[in-house]
Amino acid sequence: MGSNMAEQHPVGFQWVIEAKERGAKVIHVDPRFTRTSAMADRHVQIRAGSDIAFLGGVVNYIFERDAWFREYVQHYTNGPVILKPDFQDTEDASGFFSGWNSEHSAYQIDTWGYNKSTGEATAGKSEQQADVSGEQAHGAHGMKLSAGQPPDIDDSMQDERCILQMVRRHFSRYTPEMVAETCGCSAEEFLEVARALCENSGRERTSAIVYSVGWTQHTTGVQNIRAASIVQMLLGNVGRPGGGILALRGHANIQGSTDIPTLYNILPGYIPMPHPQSHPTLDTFVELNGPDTGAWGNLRPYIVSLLKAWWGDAATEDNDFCFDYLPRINGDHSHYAMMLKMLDGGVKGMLCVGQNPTVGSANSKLIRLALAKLDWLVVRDFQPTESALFWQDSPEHESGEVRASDIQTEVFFLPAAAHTEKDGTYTNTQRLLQWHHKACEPPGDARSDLHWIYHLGKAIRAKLADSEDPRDRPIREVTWDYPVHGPHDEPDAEHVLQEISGRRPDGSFLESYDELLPDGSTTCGSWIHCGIYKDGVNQAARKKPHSEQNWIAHEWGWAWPKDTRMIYNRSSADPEGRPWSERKRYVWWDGDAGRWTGLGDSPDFPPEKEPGYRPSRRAKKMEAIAGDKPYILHPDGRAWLYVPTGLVDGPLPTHYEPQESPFSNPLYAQQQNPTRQVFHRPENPYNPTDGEQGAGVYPFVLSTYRLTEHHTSGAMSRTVPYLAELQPEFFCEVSPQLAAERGLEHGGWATIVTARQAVEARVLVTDRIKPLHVQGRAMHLVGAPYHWGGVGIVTGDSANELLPLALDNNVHISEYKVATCDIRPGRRPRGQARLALVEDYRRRAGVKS
Amino acid sequence: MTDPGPAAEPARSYHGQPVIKEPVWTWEIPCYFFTGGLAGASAGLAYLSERRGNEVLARRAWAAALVGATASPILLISDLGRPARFLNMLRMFKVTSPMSVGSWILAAQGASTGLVALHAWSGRLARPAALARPAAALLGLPLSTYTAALVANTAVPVWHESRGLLPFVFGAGAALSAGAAAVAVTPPRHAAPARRLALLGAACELGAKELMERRLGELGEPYRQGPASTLGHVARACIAAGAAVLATRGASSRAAAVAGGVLLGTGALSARWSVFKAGFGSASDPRYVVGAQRERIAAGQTPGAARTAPRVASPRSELGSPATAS
Amino acid sequence: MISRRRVVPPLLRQLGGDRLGLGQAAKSAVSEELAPRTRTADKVVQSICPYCAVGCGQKVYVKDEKVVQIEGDPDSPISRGRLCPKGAASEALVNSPMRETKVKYRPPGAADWEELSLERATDMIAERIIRTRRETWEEETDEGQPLKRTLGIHFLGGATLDGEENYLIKKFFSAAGALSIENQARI
Amino acid sequence: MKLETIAWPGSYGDQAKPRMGFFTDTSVCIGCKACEVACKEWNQIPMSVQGFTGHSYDNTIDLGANSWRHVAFIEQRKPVDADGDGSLSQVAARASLAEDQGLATYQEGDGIRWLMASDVCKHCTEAACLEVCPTGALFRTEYGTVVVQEDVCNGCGYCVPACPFGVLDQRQDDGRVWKCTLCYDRLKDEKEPACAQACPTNSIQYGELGELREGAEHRLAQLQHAGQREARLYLADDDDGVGGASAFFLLLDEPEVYGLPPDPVDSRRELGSIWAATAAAALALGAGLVAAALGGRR
Repeated sequence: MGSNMAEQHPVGFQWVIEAKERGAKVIHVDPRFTRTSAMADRHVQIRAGSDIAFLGGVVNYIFERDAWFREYVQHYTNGPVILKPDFQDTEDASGFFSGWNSEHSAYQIDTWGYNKSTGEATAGKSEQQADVSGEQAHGAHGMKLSAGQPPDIDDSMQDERCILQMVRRHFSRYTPEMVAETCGCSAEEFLEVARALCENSGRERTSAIVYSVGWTQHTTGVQNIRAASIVQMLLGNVGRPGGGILALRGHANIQGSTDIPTLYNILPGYIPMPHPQSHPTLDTFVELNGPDTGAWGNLRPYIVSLLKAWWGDAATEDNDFCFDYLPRINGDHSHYAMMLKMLDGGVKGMLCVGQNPTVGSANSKLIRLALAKLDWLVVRDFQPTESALFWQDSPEHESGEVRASDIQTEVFFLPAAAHTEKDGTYTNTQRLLQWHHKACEPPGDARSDLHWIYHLGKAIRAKLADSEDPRDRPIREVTWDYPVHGPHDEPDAEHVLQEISGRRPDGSFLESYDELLPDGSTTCGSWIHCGIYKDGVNQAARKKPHSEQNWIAHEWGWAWPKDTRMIYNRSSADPEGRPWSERKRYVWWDGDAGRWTGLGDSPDFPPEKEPGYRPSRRAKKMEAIAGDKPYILHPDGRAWLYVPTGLVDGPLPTHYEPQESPFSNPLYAQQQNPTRQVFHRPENPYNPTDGEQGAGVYPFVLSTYRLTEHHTSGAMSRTVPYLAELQPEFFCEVSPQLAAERGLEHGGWATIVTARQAVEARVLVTDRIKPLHVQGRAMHLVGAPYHWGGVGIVTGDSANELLPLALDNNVHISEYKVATCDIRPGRRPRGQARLALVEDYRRRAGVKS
Repeated sequence: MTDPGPAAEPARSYHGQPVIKEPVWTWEIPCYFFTGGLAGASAGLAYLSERRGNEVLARRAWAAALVGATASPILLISDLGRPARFLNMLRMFKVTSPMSVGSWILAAQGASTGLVALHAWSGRLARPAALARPAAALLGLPLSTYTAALVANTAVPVWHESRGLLPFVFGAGAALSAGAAAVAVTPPRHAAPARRLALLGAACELGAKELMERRLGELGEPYRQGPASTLGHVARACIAAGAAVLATRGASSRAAAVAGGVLLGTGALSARWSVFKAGFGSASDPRYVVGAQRERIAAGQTPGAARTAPRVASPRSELGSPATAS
Repeated sequence: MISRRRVVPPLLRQLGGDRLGLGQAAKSAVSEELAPRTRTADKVVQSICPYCAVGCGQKVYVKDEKVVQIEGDPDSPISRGRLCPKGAASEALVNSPMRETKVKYRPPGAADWEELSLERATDMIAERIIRTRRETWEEETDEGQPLKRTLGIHFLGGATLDGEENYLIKKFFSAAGALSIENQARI
Repeated sequence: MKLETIAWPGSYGDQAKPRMGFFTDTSVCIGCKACEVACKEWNQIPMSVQGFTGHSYDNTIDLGANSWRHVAFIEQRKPVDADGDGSLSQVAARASLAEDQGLATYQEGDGIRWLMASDVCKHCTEAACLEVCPTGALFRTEYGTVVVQEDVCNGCGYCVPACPFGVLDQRQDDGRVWKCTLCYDRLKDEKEPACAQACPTNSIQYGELGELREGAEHRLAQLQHAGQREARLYLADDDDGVGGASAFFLLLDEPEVYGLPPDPVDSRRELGSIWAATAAAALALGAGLVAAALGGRR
């Protein structure tokens, strides 16, 4: 669901085909009939943005049929935990959970916690008032549980207030009929899927759910995935071979860019960035973000080792290891928030490194207007992208709204090196780090980003070498001496990897993060990557042919943490440590050897902790994790059916309509996710949604997506001859019914209009796009791949011009997958007339601009 | 380019796309069909007239043969994608390739005709020339008809399916061309054989081509539409008119002879063009290609190239599955 | 053997066992000596596909310091030597005709690019980062709590940067107090 | 099963290699076009942007001088719950979604199915292109494949209309004809052809023709067994019009739906009669000439 695997991950899809050849059933639940659907046993078409309703229906079905995996749920999830008496579910509060604060339009989550527990909401609560997101509320980090035990548990799971019952009630109205009404599929189709999932789960069998940005790019993105995890936990499909929830990520190192983040709110290894009010000192930071129990109980060694890696000798016990050198976050400083700040003149400089926001980000015009407010812009890419050329060519130039001479932004274009021109690691979608070797030198001025940042850093440090200003000390004292080689003084990537992996006091390489010390004697750039250079060997560069090892291929690359290929794999064995079934064995307890063993993967569990181990009342950190609690990153070692802290929009997934929807929420009075981020300003107008005046002006659902033949903004495909020719023009996909209704001609042109922009596309009329009957009306989908722009061998209008900014407040990702639009035959007007058309629509819809 | 779209599923073709490729040959080729025939038949006419002592006609027919034999290779070479490589035509001798065989014939016949001409002007090389005369005449015969084999031996339905008659059409065309050329340049009183040849050729050309088009039935449609049809009409009109003129006044009036000759020549050329163009129409429309083959299958003459019945009783997936196959 | 076959013209070769001239007799000198450029390459290195996150193995063939071929790495347990169209086009990506290899600079209000040396560009960017940092520095909140940051600089990184590159970027900009370091994962 | 061709292995004696070929199993083709790109990459074929065609996701249109692999996309509306040739997944889904065996029906969905198939030169056992080539530019290699030799071809264009599959075409501005070589150069190093190596789902299988055919029979049986009644092998038999081919296919509909001829025939099979007619016509012409020359008085 929410994934088009055959098109976006074709080579990964070989394993789906192989599984299918071995008898696996492949079901594709998606708003479109794609190349993935074509290969599936079954395609169920649902309305874009209705995934939670569908999955909630599955949860309800699981309870109805009593199909849940009792033993797994009881021991491995927080199903038995009793909740606070004052927690209120959306069922009781018409679409809101308890703690809604309409003034901040945010939740105060202190009622969401485990009964009789304290402190778990501390981080969450304070963050809410600071209006920062769940990621900054630090997930489980803040939770305090003595001895890792939820204080109030009912193992019979009969108690009204226990989580399992709470979940059951929450989804009780998600009946097959409700699913049909909400999603637009038939109840039978839904039931086939639900039945298939249940029948293929249990001790002997497992089912996997695959998703991609089809789930994340919604105002309910995180909760889409939460809904799937509830299904998988109830069915016991996590941490077991053939199970899991597979996030298929779209870029070579996008997983790595999150693990070792270029993200504002976390440090390497998902350590949160400090906040001004709550984290004045390292101690308070650790106190508030480090639970006493579980793997996060060692937060102090993790961050101290990081600070030592960054500021070396300057970081000492006395100065909190330079903890106060870290910049503080106290709000949403993510991409879109910054673009809006930029629009208001608050951001002076921007660096786009291998990123092309005027095509790849939503509301392209807003992005361009913001860029025009910059003093300076640096773009590093293979060629000047649309973003690098925003001052020279754009729809606003065409319409005469702007002239190059009006734009005072200074622009630097720096040519970048290709993957074949540098050493380094990519982390693939399954946390596997793979080293790629340099094949040759980059051409001309092209350099690796490693070269760029290292030498830029050196230049800045040189300029500040004798600055007295205390604010420059972090720069002056940061460890910044890496060996260089080659004609261009290329820094040694392997040396950087060594710093990430970490060293012992004697300078030797660490084996794993268990060795990290709180006293500053160890260094480690990213605790989850600790050991990637163990034994002085670049583990990521291991390339033992798969033909020479078993299917786990443990000697190819390296996966964090501790080279674990399947995370939480302790749950592939039952509480006593025996495989759930011979067929599905993976990791199990070897009583004679007194250790966890298995098919060859590293156990994601203390290797010698026997299943029967129970923590003492005073146990802390990993000691507090019982021998039958596989989810060691959580303070209670349990998977969370219900999330007491860490999310801003509720502990349980709830169906809300997209920001722009032709339909009203059939389940709750509350139409949209109340915590979603919307920005009401002239540059970001929203189409009226169902029930509002003028909603009918934009009657159709618009969804943007990618094609096999291209890559995101096209900067890596529209410039490649053999790819450009495969999908040479921007086209939209519509059903024959919509084509007839709007007079669209197959192969002709159409103009798609929203309150933001009007773009033109060639028309592909196809049966693969099917109108759905929702709430007694026909729902028409306009599909629009977004790869095109003004630069390249092939060019065209960009679909993202059409989208507004409407974000999931947990992660600040925008709703690319659903908006409303109108579509009309023929090419779009040029110049001023294009503006006039958009304006005319706005007027008719009563959109202020 | 657009198609009805999946809504109206195209009648058993792939988005209406052709199954086979149109020839890449350009104007030179139909012209060569004409000049080749002219060269071939003229040599025969010349040689026989010579033997009959009609020097006046013979000299002019040899000249026509020379013109044809000179023009032909020039036309062929200019049609090549890589003209500089024309000699590769003689790199091998392949009986499976009418073009290879034809190249050798053209080379030999051209050389013979050249020799004849050389001797006629310079008087040198008498003995070889004496051998060259009958050689040129003899080789002229296949030279006039092999071009039909060339086009018949393709996947183009309208050509391949008329393989039995096409050589006769081309042969007749050659006679017509040679006769016409000779008539046009020869004083009527010496031109009787040429007139007879022209009229005979005209009759056969008209008859054979008509028969061929009828026999093709539905596959003959390309002859009845587009450029092929127009050219066909032109050809028929010119040939009929030319023949009439020649038959009535050709023997008495030089002017009439010239007019008749030109008309017939034009007709012969148009007829070649019409055949040429029909091939394009036939190749570009999948109906003709698939249609003919489907009829064969329907008539049970062949099972076709596809088979739904496996040759093994029970599947062994370790052999068949793409997952396990490597 | 080869040399002999080359001097014997195809016409004669037909007489020896290939009368119709459809096989061995027709073989040309070039066909005889044809060799795949994977054989003639100077070196081959193992790499990883730069497009999606499946992480397919690639073999990169280099001749005269230029990539001449990129194909799937059969040793990879992830991809077993297979590639999608984008992965298969990687050679055309690194050798793309559109690839720009010179630094370019556009002054405020200018109508076109200017050339600039890499060193100069690095120096100018360093200056601007320092200047903007000073201009937009936030030392503390109104309540006097530490901020130690600038929001005047926004970094947006693609997700095809290496882990090591991301690490140094995060490390340096954090040291510089440049807070808003973001990437494709947010998009 | 007979794999011999006129020139292979005969003309190669002990230099002959096993006859190599492609089995393209379209039932697992995901239409990713990796084959098209890998082929163009390896063979350095010029780019050919032909614009948006509206032929589903196919903008390559057909095989030609600049596309030696072509992925066809066919969208078909299938009557829901139709019997026999109806939408198999619909029928089967209701029946056996609960069964352990996954449905073996491919490329079908709600009342529609999306067929994808990668086409390529067939390297026929009786190859018209090769036979009509006057220069010997086209030849049968020691692997039994059919290759155009770029150092010999002079662009006479005869092979273009001769091919019953419309595979060969002349490259503008180059003048020569080009087509799939089954990666003749890679074969010399026992490397898989570029397209087959790239193919993510192994829809394009490369190997010794004999083994490929055996596997294909089992695959066909497997699909037929699973109720995929429209599955058929194409060009897998010695007795078809081209004597079978080195590149053969498993299709899920009639060949013409994929743009393939249902009964391709090597025109050489009629060459005898063609030559006969040609000779007869030549004689007739001779007779005509004689008649004209002798007829009447002088």
